[in-house]
Amino acid sequence: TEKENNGTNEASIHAYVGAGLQQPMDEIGKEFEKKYHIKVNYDYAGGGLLYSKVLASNKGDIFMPGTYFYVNELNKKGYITEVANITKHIPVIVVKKGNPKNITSLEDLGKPGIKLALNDEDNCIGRTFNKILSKAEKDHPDITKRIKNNTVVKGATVKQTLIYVELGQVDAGVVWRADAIEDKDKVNIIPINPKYNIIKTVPIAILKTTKNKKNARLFYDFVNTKGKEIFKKYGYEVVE
Amino acid sequence: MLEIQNLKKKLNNFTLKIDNLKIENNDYFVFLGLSGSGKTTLLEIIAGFRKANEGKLILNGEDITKKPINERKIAMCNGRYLFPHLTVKENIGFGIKEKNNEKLKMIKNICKILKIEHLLDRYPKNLSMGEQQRVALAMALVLKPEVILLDEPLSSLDRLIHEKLLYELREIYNKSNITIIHVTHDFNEAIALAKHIAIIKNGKIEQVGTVDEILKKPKNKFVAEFTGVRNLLDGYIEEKNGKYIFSNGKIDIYMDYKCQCGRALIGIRPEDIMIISHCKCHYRNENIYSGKIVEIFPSSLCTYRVILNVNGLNLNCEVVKCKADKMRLKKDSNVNFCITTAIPIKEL
Amino acid sequence: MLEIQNLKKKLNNFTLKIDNLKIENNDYFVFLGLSGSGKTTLLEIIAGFRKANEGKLILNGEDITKKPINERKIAMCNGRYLFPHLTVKENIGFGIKEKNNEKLKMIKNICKILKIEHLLDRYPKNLSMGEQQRVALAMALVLKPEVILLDEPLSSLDRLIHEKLLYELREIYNKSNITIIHVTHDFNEAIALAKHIAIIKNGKIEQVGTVDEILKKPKNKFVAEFTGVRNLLDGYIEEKNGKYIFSNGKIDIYMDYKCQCGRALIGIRPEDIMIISHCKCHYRNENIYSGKIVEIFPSSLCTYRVILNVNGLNLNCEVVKCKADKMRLKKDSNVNFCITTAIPIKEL
Amino acid sequence: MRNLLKFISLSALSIFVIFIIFAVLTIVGKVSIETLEEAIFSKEIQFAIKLSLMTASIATLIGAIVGIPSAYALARYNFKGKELIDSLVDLPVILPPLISGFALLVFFGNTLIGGIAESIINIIFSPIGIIVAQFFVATPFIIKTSKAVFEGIDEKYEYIAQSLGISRLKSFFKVILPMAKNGILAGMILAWARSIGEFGATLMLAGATKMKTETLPIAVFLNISVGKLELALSVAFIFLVVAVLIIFSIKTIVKIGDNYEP
Amino acid sequence: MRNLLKFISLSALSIFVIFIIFAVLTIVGKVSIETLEEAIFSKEIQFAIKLSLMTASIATLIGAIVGIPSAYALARYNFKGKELIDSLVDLPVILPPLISGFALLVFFGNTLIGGIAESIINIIFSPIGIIVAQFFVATPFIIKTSKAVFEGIDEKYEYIAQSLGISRLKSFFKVILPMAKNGILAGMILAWARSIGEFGATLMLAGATKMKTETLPIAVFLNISVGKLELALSVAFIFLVVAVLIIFSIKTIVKIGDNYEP
Ligand SMILES: Nc1ncnc2c1ncn2[C@@H]1O[C@H](COP(=O)(O)OP(=O)(O)OP(=O)(O)O)[C@@H](O)[C@H]1O
Ligand SMILES: Nc1ncnc2c1ncn2[C@@H]1O[C@H](COP(=O)(O)OP(=O)(O)OP(=O)(O)O)[C@@H](O)[C@H]1O
Ligand code: MOO
Ligand SMILES: [Mg+2]
Ligand SMILES: [Mg+2]
Repeated sequence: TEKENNGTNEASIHAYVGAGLQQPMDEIGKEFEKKYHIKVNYDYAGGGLLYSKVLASNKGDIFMPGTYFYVNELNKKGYITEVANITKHIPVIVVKKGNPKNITSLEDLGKPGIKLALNDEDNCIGRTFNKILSKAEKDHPDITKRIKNNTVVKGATVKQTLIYVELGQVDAGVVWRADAIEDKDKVNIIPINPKYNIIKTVPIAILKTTKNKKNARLFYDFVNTKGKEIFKKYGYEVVE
Repeated sequence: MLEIQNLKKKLNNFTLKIDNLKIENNDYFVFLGLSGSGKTTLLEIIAGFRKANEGKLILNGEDITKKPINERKIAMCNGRYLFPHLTVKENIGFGIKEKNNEKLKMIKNICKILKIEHLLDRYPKNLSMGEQQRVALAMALVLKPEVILLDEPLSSLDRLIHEKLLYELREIYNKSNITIIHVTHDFNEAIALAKHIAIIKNGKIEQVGTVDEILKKPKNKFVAEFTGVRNLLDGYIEEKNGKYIFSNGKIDIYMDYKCQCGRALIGIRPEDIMIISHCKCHYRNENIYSGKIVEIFPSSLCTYRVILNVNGLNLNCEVVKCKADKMRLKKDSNVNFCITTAIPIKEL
Repeated sequence: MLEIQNLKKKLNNFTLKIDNLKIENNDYFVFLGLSGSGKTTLLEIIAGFRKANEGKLILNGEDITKKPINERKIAMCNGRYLFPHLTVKENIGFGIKEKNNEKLKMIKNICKILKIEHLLDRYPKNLSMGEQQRVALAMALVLKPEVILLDEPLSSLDRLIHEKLLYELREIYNKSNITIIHVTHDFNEAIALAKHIAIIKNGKIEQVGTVDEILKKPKNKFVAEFTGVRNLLDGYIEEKNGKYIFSNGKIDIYMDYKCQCGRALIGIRPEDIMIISHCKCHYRNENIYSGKIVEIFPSSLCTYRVILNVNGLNLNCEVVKCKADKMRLKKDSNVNFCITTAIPIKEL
Repeated sequence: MRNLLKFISLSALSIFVIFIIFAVLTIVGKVSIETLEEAIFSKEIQFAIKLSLMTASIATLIGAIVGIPSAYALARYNFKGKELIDSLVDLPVILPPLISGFALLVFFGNTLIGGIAESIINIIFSPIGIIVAQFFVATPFIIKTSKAVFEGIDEKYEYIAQSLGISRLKSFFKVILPMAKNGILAGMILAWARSIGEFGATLMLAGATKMKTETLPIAVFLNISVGKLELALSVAFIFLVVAVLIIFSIKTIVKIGDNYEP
Repeated sequence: MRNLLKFISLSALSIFVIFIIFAVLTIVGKVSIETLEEAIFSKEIQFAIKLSLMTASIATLIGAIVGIPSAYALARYNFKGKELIDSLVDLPVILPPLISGFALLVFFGNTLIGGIAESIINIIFSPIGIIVAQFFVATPFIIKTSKAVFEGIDEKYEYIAQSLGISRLKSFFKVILPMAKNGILAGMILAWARSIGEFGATLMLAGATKMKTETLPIAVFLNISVGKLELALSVAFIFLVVAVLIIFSIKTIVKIGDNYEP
């Protein structure tokens, strides 16, 4: 029989997790269940959407969006009891497999004739990339403007940008490294010059709304220990 | 007894208004009126389909003005509204509360009477108009309700079935205790069936009475014309030796009944003018005239309409065909004729 | 000329089959048949609404079997299908190609004739059934097409308007060059209007001819009954001194026409039996009988149906009311009567 | 061109259908047999298929139970503010599903009335939530389609049924419902289709928990989120085939029973 | 309870409408005047409103031009595979919008026929793309609703119109279209509502570029997905008010012109 989770059921945990983290987290969940016989119900969606859900439902135990930003927001509202960083989120450039337009650096994105897919500046990756650009502005004046001119579409999610690159609708995009690695047979990854790059982290937090602190705590600790190994296996750089 | 009290219903620029009308139990009551006179509207108010603006309906002492349709024990019958998703059999069985076997028997019975046994498995869409009418009739008749409402039930039937159904209706009526309220524009239908007739015009009842009363004493010109009077004469009635004689300067007519003297309107039905070969009539010694045929044309299966001119007065006269042929009636020929009955019309 | 050649149409267990029929230009042709005989179906095939399974339609030499409806110059008229979203005025103006002023004039004209001027701004939903019929009639008439198809155009009209419209139809027909094909189950309507009549039964034409032919020489029992013959007698006809006499052992009747001798079926219309007060008839010296009244009841406005018994034979007879009243006809009384016309029926 | 109307209308239909077919073919074109097999034999996808079919069917059924009488009320009765209520019914169609889902989440999670409902049957983050979300989003289609059909049926049929001794309620079931059958069914199929394709509101209210609240469209979403585009398309394809087959068979079955239209 | 049917049907309607109102109220309750003002006076939101209204209207119009004849074809003509085509028309409703958007993207970006269309008018990543996506998703509603209404209209009306000398095509415009007006309009309003609420397909095909392809639901989505919940709800609220007002006024205007039903 299905075990329902609404916080009252001791044998399960409701965890809001960024949709991009599915593969490692699914595996972590299995291991955790095997060990503690506690079922983990992952609720996968984009970080912001999860943030809204927490506020709307007043329910849930674990919050693990793709970026720290939302944990911070929830923290301000007093929804967080504990938080720790698990992995790094590193912005990279992706191009179609084989790199037909021969893009090798951030500067190349500003070349005429290049079609770019970026994310909206309200989005975490979009915001981060804007900051990267203003750092690069010092060495490459006008790069922001040139890149903006080359941008033909803005996606709402990282995956949307990736799809545009894979389908060849655009020549390049900027996404998180972990997302790009999942699709590495379809795209080439070009690192951004560390001089300009800004690295974000993926945190895990225990929610104040949890009805079973003990179990939430168990899972939180599990992700912080065994979980990091699994993340490594999937190509993530973990925060030690 | 069904009583209609101070009924009023406004529709656009049409108003139905019936002050007081009583329909006895087991009556065969026919509302007779021109098209657009409000017959259907009245029937639908009685059935509860439409709400009147004012007035009351009382059935056997009980006020049913606000009763739900299905509790009125009044069944409406209309061939245009058979249920399209049901077969004829299912349509007829629609309101029957009895169980299977009994139900089937009732259906079979009524179908036999109405000659629609062969249609039982058809859907209404595949019936002709006349067949539809008969099915509707069966649907209501099979239920034997207290009052049955018929909205022109015979109006799209052909002559043969019309005739048969007419007698069937009479028989069913005679055998049962149903009150039938029948709406039609066909006077012959009314005469053949009705005990009482109400003549309705423009939403108002012009005259109510037995068939005889209406035929012999039409209240006004409208009723007279509607009941077949085609010749209306305006003049004076005088009494002479106990006999009442109408005169308008062109023609003098002996009346049958005691009449009011003075200015008068009288009417003659075309059927009550007989063309005679000799100058003597079998049925009457007075009221013999001679005139000229102005026009002659067929008006039905066995009749001609003849327009006669006497002293500049045109009279409509109906002649049986065989007689007309025998007498070789032709336009412009001169003939003798007799007025067998002239009726006084109350209204001037 | 409209020719129908080898037409065949199957519908469920009904088949319409017309081998060869010609309708002259400017004819007033009436299809007369019981309900369910296929009149509407035939009309709709002529109009192009339905496709026949086999056969051809030829209008003035041109094969129109496959022509689109709107190019046939055949207008169908049906009161049940007025356009609900258009006012009466717009409905009538629907097919008119002329421009505003002219159009309005045409509409006004036809409305005057059909007495529907006061309805011009109403919507069909707010019309009574009779009013709807007249509007439909107006819609087709105003267009003056080559052929006009009327599916029971007078069937839900009341007596007065029926009578008036009948003569209007005659007039419109007389004044124009239209061919009218009219479908009805009302024999009187057919007689009053038709030049030619086709009697249709069960999808097949029983007899075609002028009104006179059909009345005087019904091809078979069905046609006879349908045209009002209510007395059918089976017996033998013999010639005696140039006269043809029918006999069946109970009654001997002198025939009017030259007849085939031998076994024969003859018919008598109720209207052709006259009850006479003396034992002499004005119109005939032969065919005088005496019998007993078995039943008598009103059958229409001015007539009684009387059932007479002669030697055990029941005869239906129609008597004008005034006459019956004068003669004090009553059940079980004995009377003399005369058979004015008896017609031979071809089929045995 | 003898029959211009036929030509135009069939052309329009062809254009739209071809457009749809092409769009679907692009999906099919991206799917390889292997991934399709992988998808079909995956426990997770099988669960999602079952869950989707079940929730969509239940939601449509409840939607019909609520929606058909509502449609009847809108078609037959006059009351104040009818036009406004009629417009309100369109709201769930207008609202972006995410917002609908959010509103429902707040309703059941943070309000008194919703809280009572939630405490009786567990709606949030449960399969029941899927049904509620689909019900909310799909019912307007049943209401609107049924209403249009009810309005086309002459009231006199009901009246006559009643005058034959049948109660109002029975006349609805015995006359109006069967007469409106085809239209109502069209509405229910639309609603079912909308339910089975519903994603945003479900995501919000029920969440995207695997083997628990993962319907087919959510499976598609989850696969897209991890870049498994091909698998996502395979799932979408399976989904398509299942849905079309079911709709097609319902229509065929109904056609067979539908013998009063020759 | 004299009129049980009325009671039941009005109850059902009330329940559903109250449910909707509560759901909407939760949205309203979360919106503060300040954020509402912020939203209303934001250039971006104003642009999104205009864009949404325009694209949804155009998509509905094109949907009507294609959909009404298609519905007529489905209602009147018999041809092989009609049931299948009828089911295919439901596909855009069934498909999760993200998948529809993806399919359209591939169609216009990566296939020959689509490529030709794309080279004539720029569809991908442009406002035209929004219209195409909305058209694809919303047209089935026009087709299905109109079809149901067409089926309810007796063919004889057309025949009689034609026998009065009017061509088939004209009889469609002069008779069938006006008679089906209300039903078609209901379908078009549904389609418009669906278009204006459409999000997934638009996001895929046209992208979420501010001041270019950002419609209201995309604005809502963007705001939600970055956690700007209150702003998202404000936008949703504006969106609701605008849509309901428009639908309500259309219905009222139509009612006024609709004088043949007393
Ligand atoms: N729903 C309505 N709205 C407005 N006027 C109406 C409505 N129904 C009927 N009328 C009008 O009321 C009058 C009476 O109509 P009704 O149908 O009762 O006539 P009727 O006597 O049955 O005629 P017919 O013999 O032709 O059926 C007519 O003038 C008609 O135009
Ligand atoms: N669509 C149809 N499908 C099957 N049978 C039909 C269909 N239409 C008519 N019929 C049958 O065909 C026969 C002829 O019908 P039609 O309507 O032509 O009769 P009609 O002569 O016009 O009768 P009425 O005078 O009653 O209108 C009837 O028996 C009818 O049941
Ligand atoms: O759910 Mo993510 O990892 O923020 O794209
Ligand atoms: Mg009437
Ligand atoms: Mg007919």
